[in-house]
Amino acid sequence: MQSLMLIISFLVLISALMVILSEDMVHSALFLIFSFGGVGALFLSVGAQFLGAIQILIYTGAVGVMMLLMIYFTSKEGKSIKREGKYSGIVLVGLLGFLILYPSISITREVGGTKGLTQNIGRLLFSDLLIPFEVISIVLLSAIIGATYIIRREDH
Amino acid sequence: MYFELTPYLIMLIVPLTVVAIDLVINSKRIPYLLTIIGILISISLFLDILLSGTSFNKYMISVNKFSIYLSIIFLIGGILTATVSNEFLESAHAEFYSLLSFSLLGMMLAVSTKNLIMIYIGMELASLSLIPLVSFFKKKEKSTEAALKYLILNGISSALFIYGISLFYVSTSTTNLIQLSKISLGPLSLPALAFVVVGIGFKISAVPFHFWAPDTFEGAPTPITSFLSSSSKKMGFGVALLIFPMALASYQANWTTVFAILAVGTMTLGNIAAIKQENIKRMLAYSSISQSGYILIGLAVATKIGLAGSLIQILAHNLGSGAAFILIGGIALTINTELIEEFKGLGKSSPLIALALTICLLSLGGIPPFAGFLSKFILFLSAIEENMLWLAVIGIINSAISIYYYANVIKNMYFYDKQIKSEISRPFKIIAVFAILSLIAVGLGYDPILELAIEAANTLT
Amino acid sequence: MVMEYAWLIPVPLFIVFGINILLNKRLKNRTSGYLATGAVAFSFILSTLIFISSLLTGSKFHGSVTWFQLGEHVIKAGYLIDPVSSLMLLVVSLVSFLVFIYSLEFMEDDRSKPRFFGELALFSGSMTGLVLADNFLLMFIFWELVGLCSYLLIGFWMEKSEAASGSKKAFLITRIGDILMLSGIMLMFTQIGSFGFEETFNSFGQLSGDLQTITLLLLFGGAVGKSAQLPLQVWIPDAMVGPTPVSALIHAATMVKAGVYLLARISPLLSSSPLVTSIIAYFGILTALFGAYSALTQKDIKEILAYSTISHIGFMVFAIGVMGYSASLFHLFNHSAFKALLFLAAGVVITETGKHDITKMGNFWKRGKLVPIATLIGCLSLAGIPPLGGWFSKEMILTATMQGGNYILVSLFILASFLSPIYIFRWYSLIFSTNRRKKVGDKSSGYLMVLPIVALATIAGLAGLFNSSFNEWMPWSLHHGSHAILAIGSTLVVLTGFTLAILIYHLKLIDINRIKENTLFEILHKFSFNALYIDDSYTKLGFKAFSFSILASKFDDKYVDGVINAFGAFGRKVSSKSKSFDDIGIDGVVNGVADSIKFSSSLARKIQTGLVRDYSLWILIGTITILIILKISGG
Amino acid sequence: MIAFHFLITSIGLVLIGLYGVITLRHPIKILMSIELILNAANINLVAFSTENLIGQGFASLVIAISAAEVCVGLAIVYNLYRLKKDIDVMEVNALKW
Repeated sequence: MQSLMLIISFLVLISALMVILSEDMVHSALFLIFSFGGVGALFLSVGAQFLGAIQILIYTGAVGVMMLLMIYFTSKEGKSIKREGKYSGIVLVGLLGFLILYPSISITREVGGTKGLTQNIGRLLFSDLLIPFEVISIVLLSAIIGATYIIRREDH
Repeated sequence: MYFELTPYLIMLIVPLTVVAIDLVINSKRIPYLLTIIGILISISLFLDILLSGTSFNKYMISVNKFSIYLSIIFLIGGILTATVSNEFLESAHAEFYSLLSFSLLGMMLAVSTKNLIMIYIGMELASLSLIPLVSFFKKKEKSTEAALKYLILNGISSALFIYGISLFYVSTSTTNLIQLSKISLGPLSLPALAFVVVGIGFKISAVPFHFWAPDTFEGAPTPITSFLSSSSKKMGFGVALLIFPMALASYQANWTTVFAILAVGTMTLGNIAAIKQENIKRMLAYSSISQSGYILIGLAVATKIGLAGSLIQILAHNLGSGAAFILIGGIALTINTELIEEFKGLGKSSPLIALALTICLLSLGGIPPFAGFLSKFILFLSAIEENMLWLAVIGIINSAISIYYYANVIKNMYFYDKQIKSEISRPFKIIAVFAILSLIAVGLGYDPILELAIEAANTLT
Repeated sequence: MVMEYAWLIPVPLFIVFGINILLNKRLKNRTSGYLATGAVAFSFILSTLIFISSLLTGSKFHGSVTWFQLGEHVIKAGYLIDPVSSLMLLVVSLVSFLVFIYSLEFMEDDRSKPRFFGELALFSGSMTGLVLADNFLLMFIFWELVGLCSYLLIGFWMEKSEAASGSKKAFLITRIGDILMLSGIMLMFTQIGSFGFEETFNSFGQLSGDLQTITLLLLFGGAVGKSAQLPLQVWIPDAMVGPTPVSALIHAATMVKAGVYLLARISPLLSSSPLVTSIIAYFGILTALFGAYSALTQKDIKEILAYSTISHIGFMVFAIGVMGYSASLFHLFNHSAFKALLFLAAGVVITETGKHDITKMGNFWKRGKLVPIATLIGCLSLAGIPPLGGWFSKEMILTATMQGGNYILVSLFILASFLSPIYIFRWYSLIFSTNRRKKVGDKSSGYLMVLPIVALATIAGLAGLFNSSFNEWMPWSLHHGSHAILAIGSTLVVLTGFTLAILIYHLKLIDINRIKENTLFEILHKFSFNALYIDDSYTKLGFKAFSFSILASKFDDKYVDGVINAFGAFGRKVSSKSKSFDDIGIDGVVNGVADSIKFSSSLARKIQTGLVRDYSLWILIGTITILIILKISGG
Repeated sequence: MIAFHFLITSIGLVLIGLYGVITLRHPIKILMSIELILNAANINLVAFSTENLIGQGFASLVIAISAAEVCVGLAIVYNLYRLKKDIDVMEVNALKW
């Protein structure tokens, strides 16, 4: 189990890297979906079943497909945009990585334990997280209003 | 029992009604009036809660003097924007006003809580509603570019912010600010702090996270620029005031240094960059950045007086900058340009607007007897009291530099005898009168406001 | 008690300001002037009543209300009437009243009359507010407001480019003083916990000696900026581009005295610090000498008076420094009368001849006798010829100096008072002397312009009579007459100067051109004409100290792009539009500072490349920096 | 199961996301990078919710919000494409200085 998880983590990171590195937009999107799926698997491995499910549903299903769709809408054939400042980026990101990784080595907490079953999460969402959960619906509504306004063609 | 939640409910019901009515009647006036009435009711409900002295603390919502003070400030920014928006819009009024109300609701929620989850969701609601508003003139490239910059940079910084929160959760298993203050954060505390500072630094446009501000402020529709400066930015400060003094008190030595350095950089860079601007909107955007620097002084000092000073400066900047953007929007509508050069002769052709703009600018420049002077004075005092004389001195020098470019606008308005045609419509005049009265009232130390600010600051520690 | 209503004095003036600015278009030009004059007349009458009641009863009044609360500190606001403030109130409202009347005619043809009178009313209101204030914070608020009005009014005729630069210079340089003063006030508040004068005076002694000195020096810095003392005097000569009534009211009679008033107000604090008072005394006397010396050779009719103002305020500051507070205030009163008079007379001359250069004037005596005679009284008073007011106040200052017993100061003072008659009678002779046969214009001034001049001449002529009752009324007593020989000596020195000036400029018995051929005199002349080159050296210093500006003008593009490349864009060429540095036309220190700020401004602008990628790079850099700062700071 | 490798995964995702944000030029790919950072936060929130479920609940909300963000973001990008027919962020710099 442990080694399986390590392999999944590794795959998640590799495919995340490929999102950045691959020249083809569609490949990027597919790697992104793959990476999302891997994260979902990681969720399942710590017993967060509900989260694992919606991770796959929303990310791979909704977000990934939306990205792909938009790529088809906006891309021109044969045109690929190169990256900028590759090496300075690596230096800076590496520096930040060092600064975060160094203190995190000493973290020795256990993970997993509580079962993220759907009913447990549901109970939580309707008690402690009630208002944030309701507000999420407003966030979605406002995003829909905003996005449809911008996408909409004005015919007059 | 849930009376304290009514102002929030109003700001939820109003946009929903606006959207629902729009499905039936396509009207210009209904969304406009409904929104303004809704905001006014919401403000009066808040005042009512304030007078009755009750507070609410349940379901991650916490309504107290601090949250009411800031919520009213957001609502004032919202009403400034809403009052004049119809002058700028051609279509899609319902979308505009409902997004505005949603954004206001998000801001109010972000400061009316003691939980990081609610803070994050409130901030996201506010900014996700603001992005379409920034690109509301969707046929204009500038507007879309402004929105793209805001979208990407807001996305990055809020992602880093939530990552910081997740690191807090890794260390403490809680997102509640009060519990957070009792638990040691462990080795991951500093990266977590840094990410949270970045997330907030973006919202308050602190240097070097300020780059979006001038571009977005210039490209956005002017009422939204005003809203970004007067309310959205203040939400960032509200969140900072909520998180740092209370939850992270044990790391005060660390973050006060960071805020002091940010304050110096923000004040200075904003001021210096403003000097050479020719577009008044862009100049005010830089000035708005430098004003954020002054607010940061209060956080760097982190005493009661300092935090109260920050809160008063938030109010002063909300009124001064918000009204100034609205007024230049009104002027730009009639003379069709935003160049400072073209403001010549305005003092003669529309004296009320010119006077109000002058007072706004003088207040921003910290000239007595206007609001900006009092707030800066309190901030500098608090810095001196905490033996941070250097910070106060830099602040004073900066406010002296800022006079230079504000005076340039005033000079252009008053000292030239040029005939320009400017017929400025009534909503702008209302804003002008409101700005003059409120800036003088706050500047002369109208006691209830100051008292509220100080009590609000007291709830923070 | 009339004193209780003192707070009413500024109110009508503020109302008139509001009316004039808001109803700009709808108001008739004439009406705006009458409104303002009416308001100032009310203030004048009230001030006079207060002055009389203070003079007769010698009583004080202090009214105050709670202003706001700041934590545990309760900030109060109120007004304080005592001999000092009632005297100052009278001076301000009297000169304002006369200048307003004068302006009714002087500004007759100006199209922006409502704006002029509105701003003038705001000035008078703020100035009376400054005088009435009972605490430092309130005083500072009005202090800034009068500075703002001064800025607005210097630049009133914006068509002239000098007006723009002059007003900017005045504003920026006086702000240096304001910053010092504000720092002083804040420092004091953090130690004492109150802004009120009385509370401060009571508990100032508890502060440590160094802190006392620093605070007092900071406050003195404020006075230096406002009252145009060395080394911040450079703005006054340039401020003369404003309308003449403005020069008379703001830059001679009232606002520039605010510094002296502040020093007189804090006299209880000054008395305890001999170091600070001696610094003040030396600054004052050096300014007096500098002003008088520079006034000797100027050509502009108003600039001579401006340097003279610098010099005489120097005398007042000097008098404060030697603890002759009542002498200082008496000189303040006299100076307000005669200098306003001279400026108004200069205004008459300028409107009638249309010229500013006095070397091209003459024979003005021919045009009606009233103005020349009135001006003569003013000049005699300024020169310190007995028995006019100026002589009495100079004698009082001398007495105070003698009590200090510092003979360096005494001799410097006598030297400075030797120069006064020379420059002022050069001024007078070149304009009025019948020996200079120059053509005089045929425009003539109406009674509204002549009357205030005559009124001021009367005051200047009679002021000397009240010198002993004035001395008794003031809270500080000054013993007279212990140094009779010196008094007579100094008077003789002044008379010598007077005679010399008459011989050279009126009777032309001594040929000034022959003296000028002497090399030494030539150098002296040059230095005087250029006001010791202080202004120019500021320019050079400014440029050197901020070598940025040189880089800016030469290597703008190269340098900025270099920095950008190094910092932000990591080797990518930024396509930048080069912007040439616009010549802003301010000289002196302002130029240096402004240029370097503008250069950094263009630097700051160019970091703003407009590219999202660069911005996100900055976010990353910022994150790393903050993380490092967090690690370094704290434990 | 030890926590370390979850933390490493999440930090790795953040760094990769940040690297993408500062080097990529296509706005949709930048949005993808931002999603990676959000996922990193979610890994932390879910994996370390040992004592309570708040972390998991919060993560579910974050997922919804990120979907909303993508929705708005793609709308803006599409509008940009409609106006300019070119969506290289290096070409979008009309607003500067």
